[in-house]
Amino acid sequence: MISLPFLAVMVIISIGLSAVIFRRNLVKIVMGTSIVASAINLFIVSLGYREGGVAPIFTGAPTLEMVLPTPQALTLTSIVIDLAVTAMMLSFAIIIYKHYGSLDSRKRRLRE
Amino acid sequence: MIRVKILTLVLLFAFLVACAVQTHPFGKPDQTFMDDYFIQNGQAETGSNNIVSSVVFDYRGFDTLGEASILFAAAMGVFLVLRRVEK
Amino acid sequence: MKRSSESGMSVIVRTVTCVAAIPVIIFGLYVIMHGHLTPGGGFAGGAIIATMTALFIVAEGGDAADRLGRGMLLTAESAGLVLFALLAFLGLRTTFFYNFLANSGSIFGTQVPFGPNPGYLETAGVIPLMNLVVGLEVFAALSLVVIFMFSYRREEQ
Amino acid sequence: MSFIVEHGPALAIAVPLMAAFATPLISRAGGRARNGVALLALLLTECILVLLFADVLSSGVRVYTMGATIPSLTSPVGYPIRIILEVDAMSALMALVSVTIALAVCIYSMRFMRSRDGMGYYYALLLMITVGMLGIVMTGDLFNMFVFLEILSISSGAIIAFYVNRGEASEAAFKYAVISAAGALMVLLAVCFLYGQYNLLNIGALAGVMQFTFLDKIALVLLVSAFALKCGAVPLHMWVSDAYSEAPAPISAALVVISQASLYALFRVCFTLFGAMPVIGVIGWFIIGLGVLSMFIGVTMAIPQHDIKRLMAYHAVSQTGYILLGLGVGLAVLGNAEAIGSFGIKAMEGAIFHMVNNALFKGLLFLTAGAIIYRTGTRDLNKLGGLAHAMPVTTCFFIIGMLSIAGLPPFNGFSSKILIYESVFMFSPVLSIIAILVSILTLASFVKVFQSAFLGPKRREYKDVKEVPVAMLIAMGILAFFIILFGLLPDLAVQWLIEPAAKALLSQLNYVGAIV
Repeated sequence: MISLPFLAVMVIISIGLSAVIFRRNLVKIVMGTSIVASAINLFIVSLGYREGGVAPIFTGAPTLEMVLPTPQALTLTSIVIDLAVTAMMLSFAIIIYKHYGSLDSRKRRLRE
Repeated sequence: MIRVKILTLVLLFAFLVACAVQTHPFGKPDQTFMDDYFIQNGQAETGSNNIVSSVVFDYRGFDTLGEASILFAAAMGVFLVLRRVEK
Repeated sequence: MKRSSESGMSVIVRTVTCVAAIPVIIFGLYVIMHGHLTPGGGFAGGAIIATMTALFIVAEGGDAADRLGRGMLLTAESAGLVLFALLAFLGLRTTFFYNFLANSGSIFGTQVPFGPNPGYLETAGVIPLMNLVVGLEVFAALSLVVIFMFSYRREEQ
Repeated sequence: MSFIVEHGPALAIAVPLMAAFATPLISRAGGRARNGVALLALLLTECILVLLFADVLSSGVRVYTMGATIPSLTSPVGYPIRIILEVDAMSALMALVSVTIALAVCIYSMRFMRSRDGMGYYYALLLMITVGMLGIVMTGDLFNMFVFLEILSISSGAIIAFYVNRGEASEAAFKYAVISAAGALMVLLAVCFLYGQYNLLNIGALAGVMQFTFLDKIALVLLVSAFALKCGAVPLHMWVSDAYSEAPAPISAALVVISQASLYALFRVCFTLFGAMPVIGVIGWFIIGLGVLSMFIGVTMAIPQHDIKRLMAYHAVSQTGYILLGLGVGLAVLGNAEAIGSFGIKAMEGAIFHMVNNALFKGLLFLTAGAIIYRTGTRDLNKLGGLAHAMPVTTCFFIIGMLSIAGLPPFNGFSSKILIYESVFMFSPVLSIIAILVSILTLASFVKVFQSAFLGPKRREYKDVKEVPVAMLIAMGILAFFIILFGLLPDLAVQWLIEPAAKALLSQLNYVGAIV
């Protein structure tokens, strides 16, 4: 029995991976890793969903049936990490563009 | 070459779908004791209505320190890489 | 040679940016300060305020990136992190990261009843303070990253 | 004193972290103050870790629960709810080695990198690298390990691209960043699988309840491949040569320890998290395979190189292979108490000793390569020559490192390699013979470097070359001192440092028992 949200996560991971594997443009490789990271964030959040649950916040909560809080905290951490990694890789891409005038990974030693 | 890549991708996808099949059904986690502890006692122990906040800054505060320092490291890295260099 | 992205966008965009700045910053501060009561917190709020920096640079053009105080932002970033670590250190009488203000009766130390409630600002111990310093750090770090990336591109031309 | 020991795990991470945060502020007060603070922070961390190590040796595993009412309150309701730092002898040893190398790198950088700009960022990132290494080796929480792995990847990736004027450096950094991101995402996915099933994130608690379902095995595969990727074992070594050779020389030395931290994570996962799995021996064989491939391919790719740092980078791959071989043998016979007693523990001791020694001699060799670059400005062995006349002390340090990496007595590489040879021979003679062969090839390769860089007549273009500044010599001297110390007193080193670490890695129950 497969759940649709998990299947969707796996499809998005594959999309990201295909960008990393097939694309030659460095910015698209960065986008691919970012997509994979987002898909995994989605996976963490959907792991912690409980049917009928509300966000684990007591301010004006309609019910005490709540989804799991830890995955949301982990997702917060992993979003920020993904942001930092993306910023770092983009600045490398900027430098590479400055040196070679191109973002194509085939022009140099760099292969995937 | 392109065939090898497509084959790799298909294999990876099959592998990931196999993992998704094995995961618990959506909306029905197998075990929830740790998170139930947070929901039951988080408000009393930390005084925060937002349980996610209490997990982020209290129960798993060290992760958050690491996370903030990752942002710091990334900022330092961006400045280092994009600094003005006299040739 | 100046491109349109160098000298900024039209006067409509610039005016709207200035008008939008106040509500956006206030909303960011609200998200930071209510991090322990409503969804959000230091990271989200800091990012909201940092979008203003990006919007400002886009609207005002490249020269604006140089006018923003980098030194001050760098200080703010470091100060935010040092204060965050310091708050963790202050709990060291019991353990590192101990929430020494929660339920203590002093600042942010009001006891909170279990179950749904309308939300009281004076609760949660060090969590609001940590939200505040993290918000400062995230705002400064993201703004600096945006500024550096933008002005680097300009210098190369 | 007892306060420091009790809060030692947290303080050891927090002190360099605090210094890193403050570095941009202190840089305003001048380079001297900044260097002083960085050095002071590392010295303080070193002191804390020495105390912690002594305490762990005498009283066993030390746990530290972040934010609990008392540090040892790990599971208030039967399972851990907070992040727990867990320091056993293995963690403490690795932390000690990491900080020692970081200290040497810091002292070395003070002169080596002096005339460069952007030094405030450099020192902040160097301290962040130290934090990342310490975090990985001391944390007892799987997600926390991922966070520290990312700290390590981002800060080392940025610092590899230090020479932004060279396109190759940014290329190497980009490659390293993509590889690290891929590895870290694999770790994160594995953490998700484990969390989804057991609702736990603590390594010890997870090891206690592990059912070894299909998803657990997937998680094991993901974790092993991610950490093998990060430590540069052979099929996944494509980033190593670029990253090591393009980074500033002191950072190349630090990168060696970064690989050691990944190796530590690999073995913590295999021995502790999955130590009770019935088919863990298969993973052991897999790691042996990686090790043999790394040893052999690393050294054969090193021989034709004529860029001194690229050559040393391939040797780093090759030396990683020895460590993987030794610990793989330990893992392959993990379920078999008799085999563990007769040769398994010896193989693991050899591997852990080699991990320490590798950090020392590889670090020393990269620092001597840095010294050569500092004075001559080239990395090409064909353009070098006759430096022994001008740089006698560096030459001595290079000889020490060379003989040590080749496993010649009386240096420390010999003591650890002989342990690996003996024990692996009892497991499978062929593997042992390959290891000895690789050692000979290593010696041949380094003799070539020595001959072309240091021997021969003095070259005209290097007539102004003189000995490197004293700070760089001190940094190299620290490492050389430990190499000779461990070489002359291998029995004491094994007895006091290595054996507790190997036993800690094998005694999964102690690690789990400290938590629940």
